[in-house]
Amino acid sequence: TGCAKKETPENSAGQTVNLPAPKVVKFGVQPSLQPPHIANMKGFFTEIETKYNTKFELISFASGGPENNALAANEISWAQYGMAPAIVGMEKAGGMLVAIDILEQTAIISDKSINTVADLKGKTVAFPGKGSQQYPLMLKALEGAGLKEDDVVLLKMDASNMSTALEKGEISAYIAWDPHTTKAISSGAGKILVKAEEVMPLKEGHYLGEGVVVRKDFADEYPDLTEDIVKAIMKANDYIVDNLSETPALWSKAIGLDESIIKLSLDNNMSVFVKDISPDLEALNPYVKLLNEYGITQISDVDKFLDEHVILDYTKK
Amino acid sequence: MDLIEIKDLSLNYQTDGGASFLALDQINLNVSQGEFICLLGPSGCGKSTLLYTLARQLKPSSGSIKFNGENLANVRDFARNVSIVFQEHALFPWLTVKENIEFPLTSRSLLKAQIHHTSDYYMKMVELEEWKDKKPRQLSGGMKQRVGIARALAMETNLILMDEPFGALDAQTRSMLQEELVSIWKKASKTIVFVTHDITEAIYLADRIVVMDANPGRIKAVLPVSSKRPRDTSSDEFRMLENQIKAMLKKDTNLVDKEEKI
Amino acid sequence: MDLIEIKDLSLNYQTDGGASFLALDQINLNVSQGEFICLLGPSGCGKSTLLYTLARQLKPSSGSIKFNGENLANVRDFARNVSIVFQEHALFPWLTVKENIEFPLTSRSLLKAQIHHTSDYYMKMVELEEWKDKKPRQLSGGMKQRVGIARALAMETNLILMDEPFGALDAQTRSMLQEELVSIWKKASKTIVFVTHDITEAIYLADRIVVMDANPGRIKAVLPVSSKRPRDTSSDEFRMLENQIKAMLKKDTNLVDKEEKI
Amino acid sequence: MKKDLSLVNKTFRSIQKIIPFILAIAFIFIVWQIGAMISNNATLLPGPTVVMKTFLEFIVSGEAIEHTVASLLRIVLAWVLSAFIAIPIGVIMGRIALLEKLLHPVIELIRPISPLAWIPLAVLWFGIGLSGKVFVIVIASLFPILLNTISGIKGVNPILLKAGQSFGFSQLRITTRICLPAAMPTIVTGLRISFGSAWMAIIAAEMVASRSGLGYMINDGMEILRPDIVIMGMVIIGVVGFLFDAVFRHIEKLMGYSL
Amino acid sequence: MKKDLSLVNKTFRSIQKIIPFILAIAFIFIVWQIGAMISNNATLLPGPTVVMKTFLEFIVSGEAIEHTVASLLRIVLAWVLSAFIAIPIGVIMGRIALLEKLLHPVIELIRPISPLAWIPLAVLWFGIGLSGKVFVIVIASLFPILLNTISGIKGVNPILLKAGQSFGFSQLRITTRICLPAAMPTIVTGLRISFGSAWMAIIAAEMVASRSGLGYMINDGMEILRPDIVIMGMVIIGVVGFLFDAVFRHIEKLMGYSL
Ligand SMILES: Nc1ncnc2c1ncn2[C@@H]1O[C@H](COP(=O)(O)OP(=O)(O)OP(=O)(O)O)[C@@H](O)[C@H]1O
Ligand SMILES: Nc1ncnc2c1ncn2[C@@H]1O[C@H](COP(=O)(O)OP(=O)(O)OP(=O)(O)O)[C@@H](O)[C@H]1O
Ligand SMILES: [Mg+2]
Ligand SMILES: [Mg+2]
Repeated sequence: TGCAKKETPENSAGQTVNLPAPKVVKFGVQPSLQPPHIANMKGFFTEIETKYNTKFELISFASGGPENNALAANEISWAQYGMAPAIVGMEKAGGMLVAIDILEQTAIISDKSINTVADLKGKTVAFPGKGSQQYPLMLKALEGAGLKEDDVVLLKMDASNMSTALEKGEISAYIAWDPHTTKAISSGAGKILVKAEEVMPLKEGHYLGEGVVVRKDFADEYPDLTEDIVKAIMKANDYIVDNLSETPALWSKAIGLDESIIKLSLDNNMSVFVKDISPDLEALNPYVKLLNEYGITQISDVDKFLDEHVILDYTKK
Repeated sequence: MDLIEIKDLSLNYQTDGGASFLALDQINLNVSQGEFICLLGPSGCGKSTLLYTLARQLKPSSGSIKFNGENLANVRDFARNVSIVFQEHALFPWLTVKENIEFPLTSRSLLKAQIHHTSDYYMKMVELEEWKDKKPRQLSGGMKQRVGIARALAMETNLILMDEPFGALDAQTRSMLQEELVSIWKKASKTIVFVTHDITEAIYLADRIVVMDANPGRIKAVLPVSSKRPRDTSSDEFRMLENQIKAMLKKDTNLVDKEEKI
Repeated sequence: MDLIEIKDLSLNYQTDGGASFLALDQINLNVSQGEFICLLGPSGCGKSTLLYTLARQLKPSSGSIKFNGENLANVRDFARNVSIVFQEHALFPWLTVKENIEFPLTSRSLLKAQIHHTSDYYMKMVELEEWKDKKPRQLSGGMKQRVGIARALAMETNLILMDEPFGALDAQTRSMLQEELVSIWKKASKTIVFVTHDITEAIYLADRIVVMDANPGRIKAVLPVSSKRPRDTSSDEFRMLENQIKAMLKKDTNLVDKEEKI
Repeated sequence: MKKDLSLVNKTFRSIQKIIPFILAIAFIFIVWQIGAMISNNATLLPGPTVVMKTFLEFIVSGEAIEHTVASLLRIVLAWVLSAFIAIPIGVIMGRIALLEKLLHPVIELIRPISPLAWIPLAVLWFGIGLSGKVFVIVIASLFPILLNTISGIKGVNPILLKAGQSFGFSQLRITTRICLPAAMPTIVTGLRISFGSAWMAIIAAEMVASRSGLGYMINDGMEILRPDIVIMGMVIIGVVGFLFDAVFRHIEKLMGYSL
Repeated sequence: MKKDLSLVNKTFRSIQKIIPFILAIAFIFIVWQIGAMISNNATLLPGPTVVMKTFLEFIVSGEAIEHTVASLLRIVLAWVLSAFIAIPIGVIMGRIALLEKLLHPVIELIRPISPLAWIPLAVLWFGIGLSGKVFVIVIASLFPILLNTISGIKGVNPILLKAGQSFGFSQLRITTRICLPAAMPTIVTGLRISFGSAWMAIIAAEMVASRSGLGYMINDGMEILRPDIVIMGMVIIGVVGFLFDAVFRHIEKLMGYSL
């Protein structure tokens, strides 16, 4: 802090001097099709860096669990991950949801012999762990088909190994996110059994995929910076929606994923982006209740929970 | 015909550097049936080398060894003809005394009863029946050597080779075992080739002493010991022979001292 | 006044089981300045125990030891009064010959030059100057023992204790070192207490031989050796003493044999 | 009277043996409690009391036992398998110098690679069932047995081999009747170390895909921010690992004596 | 003439020494190629040629070196830190029997817990930066040094201690001037083993949020579906681990000789 800048950035809130900001903004991400990567590649974060005399550091995690760990330890102040880890992060790691920026990315992939979720009865199905958003979705999908958790053999495994297991016929289906879903499709070993939106249409007919969480104390201390970061993510999201054909190259460059897989994912509507990324309470509420019901969270007062942890203002401004 | 006839035997060790070391140079020696031969000499003179060549564990570089008139390399069922008593006993620590003695016999096609009979017989001879179920670690050094001797005897070979079997024992135990060995040798009427660097031991035991010389390993003299057994180590005859051999070895000792093996 | 006065000394080892073992029983012995004493006896008779009690590494259970008229426990700067030569040399493998000899002096407040001077002097005495920069592993067994002796000498103590220093050496090297030790002892005029179980060695070296007996450890006899040095091991006097001691020890040996230490 | 005393002595001494163990646990608990108080972050480092409560819950529900047994079964299986693979190969390598010279670098090249890295290949080759997990554990437990077997066989006192030769024994007989028993103490040490390595690999192995086991419990606890479960898992791993090691050390000691 | 011959001999012998290593690599490549052909799943197990191609790309881009160096720096740092912690503690424990009796169970209780399990606590205590990763590696590399130091100090030939006492040395002097140098070969062995353990823990350590290092490369390769990168990482870990071990063994040998 403490750096006075003469030239005023156009999108600034008016102040020109002494904008409070930490030296480094640590942002947890995953190597998948997340908007913060695009914000980074397109220089939206650089603008903020200049304005606040700070630095962005995108820190990569394999999954939401360790990301929440780091958030709880105050090692990162921002995190982008699946909705279930986001809610766990809100409950336990002092996080606050500021945006829902991916509506889809999860699907149940099955081998060719499975035609409906009901066919999974007695079959082995892989999921990435209880901390993932995929776990409750899987349970919900089963429920919708009249199955209970015990009716299938649920196996926790690393998402990167799921398509191998499917190809080898060791599991009949799995639930995961992109690119692990697209991989089985591109290799021909699997097909989309159901997409998340069919299981839980929560917002505009879509599922709630991923969200952005900021530590509450960060938002309290740096309200302007928080607002600008949310805006940068909104900008990235707009860019993605408007220039869908350009983005694969950008993501590929950012995370190393093969461009063709990204294209396939977008073409299949595996990842769905919309312009409205506000954390919609109405959409979120049933989801939070579901997590509590499944024992993933131990929130005592579900109705109040979201009010305390979601700030609508930033995206609505 | 002598039991062993060694003729012009030489042995070259190939060392790592590609060089070679002449450990035995033109050895000539005959050993007759039932004889007790001691190989005596300073460290490094090739006593063990000669012994293990007789045991067929080393190959001569040149020269010949005949065993019972036959070429040593061609002797069939060698283990039934030659047995060895090693320095530091070489007992198998996981076997009992009895099992150790029977161990060499297990590869022969013998009945269990025969094997037990043989081992019992020789355990009695070396007075170890009481200890037969003990493990080597439960025995004293002298007792271990007696097990080693019993094991060699139980192989019922004509020739027994011994490489400093009493080297690691204290003086008292040592002289006791020397006494015993002579009496066993008489009882069992074996041929023994015995390596030692102890002059007194050699004079006490041997029919003939083969005095060796180092660098290269050669036979310096073969001295018959004619006095009757049991020999009195304080007799004049004994003394004289002792001093004679000492004088013989003195020069070598000085040599060794100057070179200071490193 | 004698240098050492041992009176009614007893020593009990506490064993694990809570039992105790009487290793020294009522030892009485005086050693005068400049004397060469040999402690002789079968294994387990307490020779080392007595020696290490003198070295203050073991505490007497009862009785007293006076050193220069003073109670042993009260002697100040003990390491300047008593030094030890250990069996199997006890050299520090990472130090050179010179460094090994100087090592005990490093904790004294001496100048480097003084230390070098002292070590040079004693290295010369044991004829090791040429080897001073070698590590122990580069030396033969006899040379290692000479380093051990030089180290004890360099501590310039009045009393030197030696625990079977030549036990691990071969006969030739051993007799050579015995000769040297006698000449060094004369030159440096030290008091030496020397442990051995070799009768010949004791007779060759000692002014007086303390013959010990096992179970419990007792002094059986103290025999003066009056013949002039260098002693002739084949002289009649030598023989007689040898036979006398042998007879003395014979009973013990049989005892040990019957009990067969396990 | 004397007997009574020795019994008292014996009891006293076995109590004495357990004391350091109990003190160790007390020590760890105290350090942990202090650590928890300093960190002051119950979401990440709950104190011993919280973990004890979770532990009781897991004991009552049977999960604690279930996960421990599941892990142990996998480990024992993998460990036995490692022994069956490594001992014969080790014996052969120890006996045939040329083979050892050729294969030793292969072992040394593969050994530094953590079991974690093998997970994708484990899934590819052995699937996600028991065999996949066992493969990951075998990767960890194979080498200690193999290396100890080789060094045990190579370290057999040469005089015993000479003796065997002088008995007219065949190479096979020398190998099985002399080398193997003589190398046994070293092999047993290898087996002990190997069990420790296997035990350490359980978390990695149960990343392969599982529904039970201590590794699964820990992984899962991490994901849903239940550090009490994670730490409980760590404590169980520590204690069970300690106990097994103690048993093996005892066996090792007995072996050593008998030789 | 003689000198020439010895030079030829020397070159010949050092070539001879490398031959098994080269054969080992060839052997691994062949097995790998066969494995790839049998698996017949290029997306999961690419053959050596594919990986070599990736490797060349990574060499050209500098990433291969960058990741290797990043990992090595972390490991060396953690390893040095472990040595600085473990050697003094080990020396004290080796000299004071009571302390060893009390602390040994603590060590044995903590030792079986895999570095993986410590990751959440590492993040809590040391963050996701260098220190967090270093902590995880230290967990893996501390114990071999500690245990070897203790056993080295306890194993010092008692006659050397007696000698030191007879020189009138203080306990401190005996510890530093006699015990420490005498235990050095065992400690060096501990350091070697410890480096190996540290190296094996790199994948776990770099699971704690990182942007560089071989462990990161492997973890990331799994996530972004690049098995060629994963296997390249494994190969680099194997080869670098092998080379370091060889260097340490050499040092160990020199140490052994000098004693
Ligand atoms: N395998 C070998 N390679 C090269 N040289 C050897 C080998 N074995 C022995 N020698 C050398 O051959 C010589 C004779 O050795 P040998 O063991 O026969 O002596 P020795 O008379 O038995 O001595 P000691 O009394 O010490 O046992 C020695 O100089 C020794 O260094
Ligand atoms: N620390 C000990 N605890 C119990 N008993 C001991 C201890 N040290 C020695 N002994 C016993 O004390 C007796 C005398 O031992 P010591 O070592 O003095 O004998 P020694 O005459 O030096 O024998 P050697 O010639 O074998 O060295 C022996 O019976 C021995 O078993
Ligand atoms: Mg020999
Ligand atoms: Mg003694």
